[in-house]
This record gives sequence, structure tokens and C-alpha cells, in this order.
Amino acid sequence: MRKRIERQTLHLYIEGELDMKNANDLKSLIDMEIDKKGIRIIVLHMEDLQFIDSSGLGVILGRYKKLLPLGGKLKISNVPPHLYKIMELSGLPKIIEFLPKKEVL
Amino acid sequence: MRKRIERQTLHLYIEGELDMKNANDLKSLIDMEIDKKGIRIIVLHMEDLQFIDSSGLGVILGRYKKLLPLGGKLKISNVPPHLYKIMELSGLPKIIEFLPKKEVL
Amino acid sequence: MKVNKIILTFSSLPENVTIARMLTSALGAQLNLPLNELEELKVSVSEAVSNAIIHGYNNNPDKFVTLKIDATTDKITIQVIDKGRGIPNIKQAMQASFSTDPERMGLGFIFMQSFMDKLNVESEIDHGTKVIMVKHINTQPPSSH
Amino acid sequence: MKVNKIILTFSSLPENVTIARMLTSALGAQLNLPLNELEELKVSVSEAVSNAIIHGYNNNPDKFVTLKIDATTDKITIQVIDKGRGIPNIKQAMQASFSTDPERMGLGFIFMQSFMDKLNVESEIDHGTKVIMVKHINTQPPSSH
Ligand SMILES: Nc1ncnc2c1ncn2[C@@H]1O[C@H](COP(=O)(O)OP(=O)(O)O)[C@@H](O)[C@H]1O
Ligand SMILES: Nc1ncnc2c1ncn2[C@@H]1O[C@H](COP(=O)(O)OP(=O)(O)O)[C@@H](O)[C@H]1O
Repeated sequence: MRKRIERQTLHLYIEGELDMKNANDLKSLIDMEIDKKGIRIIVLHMEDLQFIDSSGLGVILGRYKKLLPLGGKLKISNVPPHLYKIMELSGLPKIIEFLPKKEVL
Repeated sequence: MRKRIERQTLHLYIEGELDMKNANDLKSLIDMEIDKKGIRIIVLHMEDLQFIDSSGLGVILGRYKKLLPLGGKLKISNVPPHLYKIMELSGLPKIIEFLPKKEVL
Repeated sequence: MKVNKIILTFSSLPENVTIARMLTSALGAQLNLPLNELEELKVSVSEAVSNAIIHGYNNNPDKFVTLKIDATTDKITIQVIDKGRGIPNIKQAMQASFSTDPERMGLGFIFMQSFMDKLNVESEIDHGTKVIMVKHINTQPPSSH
Repeated sequence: MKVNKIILTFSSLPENVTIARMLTSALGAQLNLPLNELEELKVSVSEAVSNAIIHGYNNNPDKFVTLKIDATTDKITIQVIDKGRGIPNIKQAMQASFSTDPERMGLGFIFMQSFMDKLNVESEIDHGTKVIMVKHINTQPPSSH
């Protein structure tokens, strides 16, 4: 997974499949950035995400909830069309900000 | 599978996997060209072949043997490197002519 | 009618969720399912298998999960079976946002329900759980979407 | 040592040769087998499963073939099992160019033998055949080839 920090914002480029096999790795990685490096704004880039299920979505929602009381934010960008339906069903778009491509720095 | 006839030579471009699932289709297709259309020279292009096993190799050898008494010929071109070993083991290169890329029209 | 039956039994390991999904996907592709339905099938299998491993077996890798797929020309039936701890209250478990694990979303059954045409759960405490899902195959040429 | 066990039982249909191969390949990829060894594993499974369907069951799609894969960190053991007609003379059957089908090359067992580190065949007339193949996993970093 590619990562980039710019203007105190952590950009994570999630690739391939996000399920129970690797959701915990993403969780640890993000928690480390929040706890150890003081990151408060995170953008998850999903253009190269091929598959996600509730294990993956759960970790994303969990990180959002962790950042809230710290005054932080988590945003999602570039969800591929074949994942729209599962995103919609999960209710995440009602809670988390979804950025269209051009608004992302 | 793409096919092309040029100067009475049938060029067949084999794609994907050639195993017991589809080897018979290749057999019927070639036999039709030989029996109905009088084709006597066949070049099998293998650059897009991803997998072959003894079922696939058997059909190729069988077509070669069918053409021999008819005064015909079957040649193979552009075997991808990952299939060299199985070709070698099958003994086909000792029987059938393998053409490097540039010799093929 | 041609029938294809496939039974996959595998160690209760996270990496086998990928294997189970890939198998489902390969079979669905052979049945010429449209891409979006393939995707939905994969999610459903992923949820049921993850549940078997996480909830049924509490991530014990020495246990086994079974995925049964029956494909005919007009429907695909998928069963995911574990011999784990079972579900005390199936109705409650299937509700949106219900989870016995505070870290999870409680959406697994919701996804299965939304993505499949039929969902049935059988479970017995300490004997295990069987999730049965059916997807109809649209044999009409695509038109209305 | 971590062990992954996978058992696939499937209808004796030609398209399931693809499924069996894909499963093997997915598992091999998770074990980080080099590409050429993955290729060789796929050929071996393809040959054994094709034999079960063609020779064991005479292409009867109502029968079942079983593929068992046991993977540890240092070797992968593959078994292909049918309950078909059995092999009367195993030694003869394993010879190069021997085939009971004039359309076939008689190279299946030769490929399995060449591509795997160990090959063992058990068979009983009218009870079926079990092909057991082992591939060692080179845990050293690649160097000598
Ligand atoms: N195979 C299973 N074995 C035991 N309990 C299960 C199983 N599947 C589901 N459950 C129970 O049902 C609840 C809801 O499942 P689900 O909707 O998939 O959400 P989640 O997995 O996020 O908890 C789980 O939290 C668990 O308590
Ligand atoms: N599973 C099986 N059941 C019955 N006979 C088998 C089986 N596998 C192999 N055989 C016998 O062994 C012979 C040699 O097999 P093989 O080397 O794979 O060559 P081929 O498949 O080209 O005949 C076959 O022709 C068949 O008679």
C-alpha cells in the first residue's frame, strides 16, 4: 500500500482486496499513524481497491470513530463503480465524507 | 480464437488455456478445415497461450499425424517461455517444426 | 439439466477466505454471471466464511469450514457450514448492526440478504451453523438494466 | 508449523479441471512458490484430475473427484482421488507413451513425475485411484537458478 503525508494529511492508497485477512493490518497501520505520529486527517484512496466486505468497512468506520474525539477526520476518495452498491448498503456515505477525484489534494 | 488463411496456410492463434475442456473444440475446428476446406498447411500461433497440458498437446500431435499422409504440415510458432519445459518434455519439438517469430508470415 | 456440484472444505484460516471467494468467482464466471452479480456473490461468500472463522470458531485455525456450491442453469445454491459455537438467537443475529463483536459492523447478514435472492440460517449451540444462500440466474439476455 | 488443508470435491466435469487448477494456483501463490513451480503444479493437477474424469469415470459427469491439498511451510502434498474403474497395471500405466486411449499421448504420469518431487499411485480395480504428489518448497532465497 502506497502512503504519502502532505500538509499533515495522511494519504493511503488501498490496493487489491480488503477483507478479514488484511483488515487488521490496515487498522494497525492507521492506529500507529494516529497514536505515534499524531496524524489527524486521513484520506483513503480507493481507486485500486478491487474488493471490500464488512470486515474491511468495519475497520474504516472504526478509524473514523477513533479520530472523531481527537478532532480528526477520515475521508474516502475515488471509490470504483463496482463498489458503489456495497458502500451505499453499509451506510458509510452518510457518516464519512466521500470526495470526488478533483477535490483531493 | 483468431484465425486467418493466407496463401493456403491456416494460421490459428490459440489463447488462454488448452486442456481437456477445450482440446476437442480445437480438434473439431482443425479437422473441419482439413476435411471440408482442404487446408494442408497449418501454423499454430502460441504467443497468447497461457496453459497447456497433455490433453492439449495430444490434440496438436494428432492433427500433425492426420496431415502427414495427406502431404500436409503443421507448424508451431511463438511458444511462450513458461511453456518451453512442457514442450520439451512432450517431445513435440523433435517431431513438429517450431518457428521462431520472424520466420512466420 | 446440467448440474455442477463443488464442495470445498478448508482450514479455518483468514487466507482461505480469499480461496473460497476465488472459487465462487471462477464458478460464477463459468456460468456467465454478469460482473456485478459475481461481485455480490463474492461478498456474500466472504461474509459467511468470515463469520464461520471469526464467530463460529473464534479464529481457531485447527477447525474446518465447508463451502458447498450447487450450480444449475437457473440458480446457484451456496452453503457455508461450520461446526462451531452456533448462534443463540438467529433472528437477532440477522438484524442490521447487531454484532457480538464491538469491533464489527453487524452487516454480514445484511449483505448476504441484499445480494442473494434467498438466505436461510440454521444453527445449533455448540454444534455449528449452516448458512444457505440462493441466487437465481437470469437466463434472459440483459435488457432492463 | 502452520498447516493449511484444503479439500475440493467436484462433479466429474471438464470445466472443473480449470477450477481445480485455479485453486492449486491460488494456494501456491499464497505460499510464494516461484512462477515456474506454480506452472508445474498446475500441470500436475491438470493431468491427475483429467485422468480421474477421462479414465477413472469415462467422462460420467455424475461422479465425483476429490482434490486434497496439504500445505506446510516446507512442502505441498496433493492427492487426486476417484472412485472409478481403477488401473490394472500401475507400472505399465506410468510408462512414457502408454495410454489405453489411442487419441491420448500417455504423458500424464510422465509430467506428474517430472514436475513433482514425489509421485505415488494407489489403485484398485473398480474401486478407484489415488494419486499422491509431493512438492518441496524451497525456503532458501533463490540463488542457484
Ligand atoms: N457462523 C457463526 N457462528 C456463530 N455466530 C455467528 C455466526 N455467524 C454470525 N454469527 C453471530 O451473528 C452476529 C451477526 O453477524 P453479522 O451480521 O455477519 O455481523 P458481524 O460479523 O459484523 O458481527 C455475529 O456478531 C455473531 O454473533
Ligand atoms: N484415474 C485413473 N483411473 C483409471 N485409469 C487411469 C487413471 N489414470 C491413469 N489411468 C491409466 O493410465 C494410463 C496412462 O495415463 P497417463 O500417463 O496420464 O496418459 P494418458 O492420460 O494420456 O492416457 C491411461 O491411459 C489409463 O489407462
